[in-house]
Amino acid sequence: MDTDTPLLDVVNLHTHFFTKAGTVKAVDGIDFSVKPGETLGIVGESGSGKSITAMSILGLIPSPPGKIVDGGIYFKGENLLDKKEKQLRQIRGKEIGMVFQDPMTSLNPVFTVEKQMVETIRAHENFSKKQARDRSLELLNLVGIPDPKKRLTSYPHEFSGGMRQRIMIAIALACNPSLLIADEPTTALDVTIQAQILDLFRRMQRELDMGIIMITHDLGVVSEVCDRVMVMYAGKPAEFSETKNLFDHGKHPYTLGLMNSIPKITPEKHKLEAIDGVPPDLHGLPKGCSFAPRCKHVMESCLNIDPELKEVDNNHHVRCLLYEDSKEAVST
Amino acid sequence: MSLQPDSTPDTDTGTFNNQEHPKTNNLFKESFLRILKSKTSVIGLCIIIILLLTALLAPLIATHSPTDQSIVNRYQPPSVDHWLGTDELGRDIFSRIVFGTRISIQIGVIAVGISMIVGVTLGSIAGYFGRWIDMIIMRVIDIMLAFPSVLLAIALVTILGPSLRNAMIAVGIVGVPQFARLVRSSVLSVKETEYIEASKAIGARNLRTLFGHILPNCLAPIIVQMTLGIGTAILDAAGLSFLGLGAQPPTPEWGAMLSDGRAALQNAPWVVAFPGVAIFLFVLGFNLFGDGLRDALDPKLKD
Amino acid sequence: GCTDDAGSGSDGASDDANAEDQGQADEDEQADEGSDDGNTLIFGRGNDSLQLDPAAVTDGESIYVTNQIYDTLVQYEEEGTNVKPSLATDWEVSDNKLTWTFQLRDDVKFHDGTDFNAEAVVYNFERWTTSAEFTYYGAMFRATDDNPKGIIENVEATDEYEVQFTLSEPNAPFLNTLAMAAFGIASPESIEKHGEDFFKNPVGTGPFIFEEWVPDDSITLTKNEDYFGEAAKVDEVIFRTIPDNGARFMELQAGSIDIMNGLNPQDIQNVESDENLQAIYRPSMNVGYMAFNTDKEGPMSEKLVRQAINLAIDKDELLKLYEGIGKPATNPIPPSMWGHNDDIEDYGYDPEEAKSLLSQAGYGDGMDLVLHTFSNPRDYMPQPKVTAQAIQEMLKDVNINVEIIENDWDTHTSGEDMSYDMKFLGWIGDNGDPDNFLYYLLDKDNATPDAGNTAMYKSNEVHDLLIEAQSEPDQDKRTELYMEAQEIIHEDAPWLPIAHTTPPLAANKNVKNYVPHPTGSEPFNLIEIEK
Amino acid sequence: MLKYIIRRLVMLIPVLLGVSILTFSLVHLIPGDPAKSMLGEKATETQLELLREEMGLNDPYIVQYGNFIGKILQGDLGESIQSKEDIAVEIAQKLPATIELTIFAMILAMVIGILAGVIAAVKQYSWFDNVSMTGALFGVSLPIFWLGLMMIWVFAVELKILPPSGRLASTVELETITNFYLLDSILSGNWGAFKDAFFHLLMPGLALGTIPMAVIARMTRSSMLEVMGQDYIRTAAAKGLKKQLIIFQHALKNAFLPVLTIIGLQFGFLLGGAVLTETIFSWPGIGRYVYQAVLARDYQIVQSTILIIATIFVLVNLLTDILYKYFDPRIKYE
Amino acid sequence: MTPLLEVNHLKKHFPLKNQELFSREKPVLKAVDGISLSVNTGETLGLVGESGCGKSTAGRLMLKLLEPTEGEIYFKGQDITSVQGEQLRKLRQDMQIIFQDPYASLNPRKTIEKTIMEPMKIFNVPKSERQKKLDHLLDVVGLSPQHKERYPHEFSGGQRQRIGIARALALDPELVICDEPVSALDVSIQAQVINLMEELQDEFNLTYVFIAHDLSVVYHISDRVAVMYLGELVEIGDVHEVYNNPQHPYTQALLSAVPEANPDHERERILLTGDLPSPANPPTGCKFHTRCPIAQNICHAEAPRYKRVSENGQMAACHFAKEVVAQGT
Ligand SMILES: Nc1ncnc2c1ncn2[C@@H]1O[C@H](COP(=O)(O)OP(=O)(O)OP(=O)(O)O)[C@@H](O)[C@H]1O
Ligand SMILES: Nc1ncnc2c1ncn2[C@@H]1O[C@H](COP(=O)(O)OP(=O)(O)OP(=O)(O)O)[C@@H](O)[C@H]1O
Ligand SMILES: [Mg+2]
Ligand SMILES: [Mg+2]
Repeated sequence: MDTDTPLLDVVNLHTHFFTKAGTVKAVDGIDFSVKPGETLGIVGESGSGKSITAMSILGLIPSPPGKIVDGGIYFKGENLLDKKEKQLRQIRGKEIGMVFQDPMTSLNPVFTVEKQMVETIRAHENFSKKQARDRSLELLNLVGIPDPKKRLTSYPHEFSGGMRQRIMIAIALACNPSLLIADEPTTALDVTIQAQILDLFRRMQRELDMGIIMITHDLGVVSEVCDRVMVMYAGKPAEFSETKNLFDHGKHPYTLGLMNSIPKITPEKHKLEAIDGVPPDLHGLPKGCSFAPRCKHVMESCLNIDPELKEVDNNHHVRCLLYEDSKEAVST
Repeated sequence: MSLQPDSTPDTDTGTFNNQEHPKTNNLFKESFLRILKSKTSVIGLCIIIILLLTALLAPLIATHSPTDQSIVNRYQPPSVDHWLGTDELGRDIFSRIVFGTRISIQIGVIAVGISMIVGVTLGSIAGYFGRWIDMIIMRVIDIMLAFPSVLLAIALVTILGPSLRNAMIAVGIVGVPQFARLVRSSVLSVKETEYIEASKAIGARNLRTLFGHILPNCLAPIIVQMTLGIGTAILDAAGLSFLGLGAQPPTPEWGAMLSDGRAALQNAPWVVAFPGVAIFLFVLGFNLFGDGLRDALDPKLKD
Repeated sequence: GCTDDAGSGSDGASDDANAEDQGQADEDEQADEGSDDGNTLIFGRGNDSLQLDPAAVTDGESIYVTNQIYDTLVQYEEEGTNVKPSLATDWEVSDNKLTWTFQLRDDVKFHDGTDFNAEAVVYNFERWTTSAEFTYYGAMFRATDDNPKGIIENVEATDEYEVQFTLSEPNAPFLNTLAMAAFGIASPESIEKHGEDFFKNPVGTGPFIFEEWVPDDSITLTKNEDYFGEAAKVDEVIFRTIPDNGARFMELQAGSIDIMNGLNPQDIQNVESDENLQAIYRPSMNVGYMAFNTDKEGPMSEKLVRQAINLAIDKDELLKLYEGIGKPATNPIPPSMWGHNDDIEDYGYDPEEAKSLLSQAGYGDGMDLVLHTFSNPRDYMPQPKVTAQAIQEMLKDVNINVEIIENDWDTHTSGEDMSYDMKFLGWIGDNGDPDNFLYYLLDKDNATPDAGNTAMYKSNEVHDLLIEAQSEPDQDKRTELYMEAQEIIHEDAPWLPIAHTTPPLAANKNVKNYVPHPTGSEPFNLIEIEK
Repeated sequence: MLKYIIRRLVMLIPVLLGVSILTFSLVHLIPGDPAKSMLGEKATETQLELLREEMGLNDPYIVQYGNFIGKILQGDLGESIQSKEDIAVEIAQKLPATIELTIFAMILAMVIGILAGVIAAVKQYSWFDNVSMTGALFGVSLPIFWLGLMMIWVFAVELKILPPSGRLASTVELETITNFYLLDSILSGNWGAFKDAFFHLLMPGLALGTIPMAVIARMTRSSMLEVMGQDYIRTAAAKGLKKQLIIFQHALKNAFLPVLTIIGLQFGFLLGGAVLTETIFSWPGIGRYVYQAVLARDYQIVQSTILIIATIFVLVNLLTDILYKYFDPRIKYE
Repeated sequence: MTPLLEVNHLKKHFPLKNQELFSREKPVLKAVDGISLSVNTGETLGLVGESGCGKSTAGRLMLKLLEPTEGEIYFKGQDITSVQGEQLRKLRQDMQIIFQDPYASLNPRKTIEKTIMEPMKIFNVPKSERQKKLDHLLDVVGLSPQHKERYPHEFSGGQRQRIGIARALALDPELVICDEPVSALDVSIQAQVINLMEELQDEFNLTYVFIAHDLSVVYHISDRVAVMYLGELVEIGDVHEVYNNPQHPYTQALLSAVPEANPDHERERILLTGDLPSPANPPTGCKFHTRCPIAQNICHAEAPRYKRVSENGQMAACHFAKEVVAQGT
């Protein structure tokens, strides 16, 4: 699978916000690639830059104050950053579909589902209204909306959260995109509904051979659907690995902290190991490693040197001074 | 390993990230600082301060007495002696406008004061206690709102007799529904918040909850409405004076000045123009400031 | 049978009239299309008419219009208040001055085609005694609830074209009163036909025929081709209501109206300097004054104080505010009217003397007084608010502090609030008789809050003189009586007489022969528009 | 929906009843005597008393109120005390004048206000945003009577390009059908009259429309800004829709809701503001009519007219509520 | 031993606005529809269920912040169902609540000191004592005394939650209802607060009713757990028993839906079809039958009764749960 050319290749992406209070380096140097048929997970705390990464790919960063200051986003080999708005528009919704976090607010409340689907299809395909409608029905069937004919003319508020998320997915899939970006698609949903949606994602991936970027803060979700994972912290990648490897041999203190701080349903209960401190404020990041103030293994040098992302193992990258020299894992 | 960050006293709480304004822990103080950041509201504030100073120092600023007449010198165009010209009785318009500032401030404050006191009382009672009290109060407010406000004010002044005081009362009464509705809706929304539930949970009584928790949190919109309301009150009162139902001569009330000068619009437009400009500036000042205040106090805009 | 006949006759007549109207309207349209040939006279004024039934209203704006539609038995001369024949060609009065006999024209038809005759006159006078609505009748002929006919005991058609009035007492102004536009003779047919709605369907004998009334906007009249007098020179008259004086003047400047009344004094100079416009002044038969509330306890009941205030006002200075349209008043009666006492000298401006009078009266330390004024200008007081302020300022010099209260006209005249010390008012003569001024404004009979004696001035001497003058047929004798009354009034100073004005009007230069009458209304039949 | 409308209409009854009581009390508290103002200063006391009796002014208030309401319920607005004219007839003439002016002002305010608001929001912080929003702030700070006078001075006195007052020049003939002059001139194909009526509308319309225009512009802008930050706008962009489509369909339709409420309320403001505007521009409408009636103590006119204005106002607000449904399917009428 | 808190057949029906102009029946929303449970001193009862199933409403009913429509509440053996006014206020000393939203639960206009002191002021704790207590509370929740003068907006979510906890503890309550106290927090912060709450429970001998929708969190902190569905309790019991051996199909589905942070662990998932029905219009019979994978006709027709399904008192309301006869009563 390594031989496949990547569908999307993000190189050294820097997206900054220039606000009155100072520059917010929301995304500050990340690299990753997604191959067709692969699911890449991006996890991290709130504000770590996950959504901004996704928005950068689609060229939807509000500007001003936001700006992609450096890097490249190569989609099927072409740099999206060089494209004009009009060309981007042809990629958005057609080549790259996007599903957002909150299904309650992501659909326009004043238009019917039909209108919102048809307009997407017609924006990209040379379809008649009738054809677009048929396609919409097909899609609603695909994402498992019962009685799609009747539901097509309903307004978003007439659907439950899970249904709305299915509709969002249907819209994202409308033009058979080769890449689907899902920004916390299940966070706002109940577990039983979340399970349904995750199941849908797995099915889609199997059936449609897309690349998927799954953004989440839930390691459980990552473990269930992702092939590879990038852990982000304060706008930078902390660790990048194949999913199984990450859970078994996670290395970055933040990754480890994250894993240890979530309660698990295991026969014996043990005390949670919390990560101290608060998530960083991107306005005034400390010099050196941004995780240093909360890190259990902080060293003198951590406060001064911002480490690079290093490959510590096959396809396993970590950005931590602890691993600068050796490839030894730190015992947890 | 030197664990520098650990040496801070509150390890458990994490580093406290508040370098931005370390000393400003009061919401109002902070809002004030935020106001100063907005150009328009600073302009508004400047206008208001200038107006207040003008009112305070009117005798020093005015070049003439505001009531001294000189019938031969009526309708003089602006000149070195009379900066803004003279009116139908040869009084100095500049000086009258300067002294008129006092009247306008008085109108604004008193009229809005009336609207606010009555409106806040009605609105908070309706919002907090709900049910039939709310029903009755809001129906009365609806009835008042169904009345065109200008007509209501005119009717009130005609009943009370035309005078500045009565015009202020009328304008104040006309402004009540706005306050009542505003306060009611903020009380309703604050009432639903968890900290109000918390205050119930810790055993606070109704009055404590209303005055200690709910009303202080409705203050922002009330203050904004007051600022903007002063502008509206001035406009309404000037309108009444324009119709001859407000300030009585020789009070240099701007609306009345404008109305008196109207007969000479063709020959002496300055008599009409300048009081109008004064009203406009006054209202503009409060609108600019009120706008800035609204933005500054709006929790949504807080980062 | 009789009514049927009359009914059908009337119908036929009105059909004719309609046909005529139609024809005329066509002509108008053609004229309009051809060019603005000026055969339509547009008169701009501040208020609309209330009702087009002159006997039912007292507002000048109603009467101004009805004056064009109706004729009276006798009419005023073009200038002044002497009477000349109109519907009546001749009249004589019995020696005891109680019986008046009028010979009527026999060639007059009402606009509805019915004949004008003695019966019609009787009908009108009887109608006016039936309801309190007909204010002027009551006011001029002293009708009361108990005696709805007032001093006119009987009106009788003594012949087809002869009518006889029997009075209960001699009434010197009787003839002059009959010339008032309020006593225009209306068509009995139409009164019956329209009933309640007659006030908006006026039918008279005058030089113009009523055509259309759009309330608050315009009233349109067309020329009466069959007018018995001099036929109108214009085909159509439109009265347009433009409330604001300034706006009306602008309309005149723009040429969309031909004549306007209620010119702001400030605008006179604009008229004078505009080569397309002319200023026209209405001869004065009015007085504007400030009444002292002599009934009120306190300073105003003191003659000395009232005199002092008279002395404290610099009338010449004050009248500068009138922009040349006011003459200082010394007497209640305008100088142009007979009976005016020219010998009385005004108090003059003497603040020092005023102060000493005030000290004498015990008010040397000053006092607070309330002055009631009104908002909208009236002919006799074009700038009430400004005048009040000027007086306020002048009285300040003699230590009198005046609070001005400005009310709308109805509140001002309602008589409910008697708290004033001083009150602005004025009077426009109705019939050119001094009685119409002195008795209504200063007799003790009228010293009630609701009536004309705002000063609440109660002088028995004056009362006796005025009553005597009312029944005195000889004008010279009457003059003497009035002279004496004026002297007493001057001495008692119940008023500060302010001014007699010549209200300014403005017109386009091409308007000719427009001669305003001192009573406030004049027929339009002589007006011409030059091409 | 129909049920909702009926329910709302039923709910109007107590409000309008309240309005009628309030109006009645206010009017009868006003000092002054309609009999006197009717008969004039020359009337005698007996005449006054007779008339008062005849007009029922000597009845107890409750009886007078009962008569008033009783007649209104029969659709009889009574007749003017002063002019004796049937008030319904007069209102039928004056109301169209006011409505025409109000609607003209409202259309002016809406078109300019919404457009300016949308552009200002889309180009936030641009020069257009700054200029139009400063303009809007100026707009809400202007005394309309002053603005009216200044416009008259500039356009009618100095430049002489617009008529200073009235609805139609006296020289222009127009057959009145509906009393909406613009409409009438279209119906009768009288283009000269249309032009003249339109020019007459311009100044008062602008004077009256300025404040609502400013309010609408500001409201539209802030509402648009809020909507533009919503998730569904981001969704629309992510779907690859054109920018105009996003702004004018997706955003504006949502942003229009709060604006709609404002428009309803502003309509009431316009009806009230008409008093001043109509006075200044000699507009023969209902505002001036009722104001003069107050001054003339014409109780009947004041009562009936205010009741009508209030009814129109509440109906307009009901209408905006119903329009809400059209624009926001989420609103359920409960 | 009497339980600290016991509720029987507790119901809360919210009236809905009337749709019809004139209709006889008032529509209601059955937020809580007859739950019975008890909480023992010192234990933590977890309350889980999907969004909108009535967890918060149930919590507020227990505190009498809402008036129950039906049912009884016993606190320390005393019937408090109809306690009102002053008496109710007195009760507040013993029962407190911690809210979900750390941003909305603190009055933005009050300093931390005032917020925490207010309950003490209301219950007339002497001034000197108040100050001492305040310092102690700040200390135990991990805030420094410098923070006293600050306003809520100057704190992070986790810190605010600590303030809310300090306020709840100010009167030394015995029972604390925790309404999703950690759901709004970031994962890394959640653990801090959970640990803190566990410590405080030991220190103050608190009894918690811990409401959450996150099953792992509930599992972690609770001794016993109650599962709610559409305003009803479907299963209750010892947390290990319920999690390891769920008897109600809903509990089973719920547990199987939790994504596990363990890629090695392959599980058989029970996917529920459809959504949670509206509490305004709940299904007949067993409310879960519309989504239940094993539903039969009886489920449609008849509401199941509670069955004892284990020796330790695990109860479930399902027609098909195996009933265990209690031994040795
Ligand atoms: N318009 C903006 N202006 C300034 N800063 C912004 C803006 N949008 C986002 N940011 C900042 O960028 C950072 C990254 O935001 P992002 O939305 O990518 O976080 P996230 O990882 O998606 O968090 P969450 O889990 O809460 O969705 C945040 O610190 C945020 O404050
Ligand atoms: N005051 C109220 N009036 C009407 N309905 C209410 C009220 N409070 C709650 N509800 C309704 O009662 C039901 C249960 O609400 P509740 O808040 O108890 O649920 P929950 O289980 O706490 O949900 P969540 O997990 O979203 O907090 C919901 O459908 C809710 O809409
Ligand atoms: Mg995000
Ligand atoms: Mg809840």
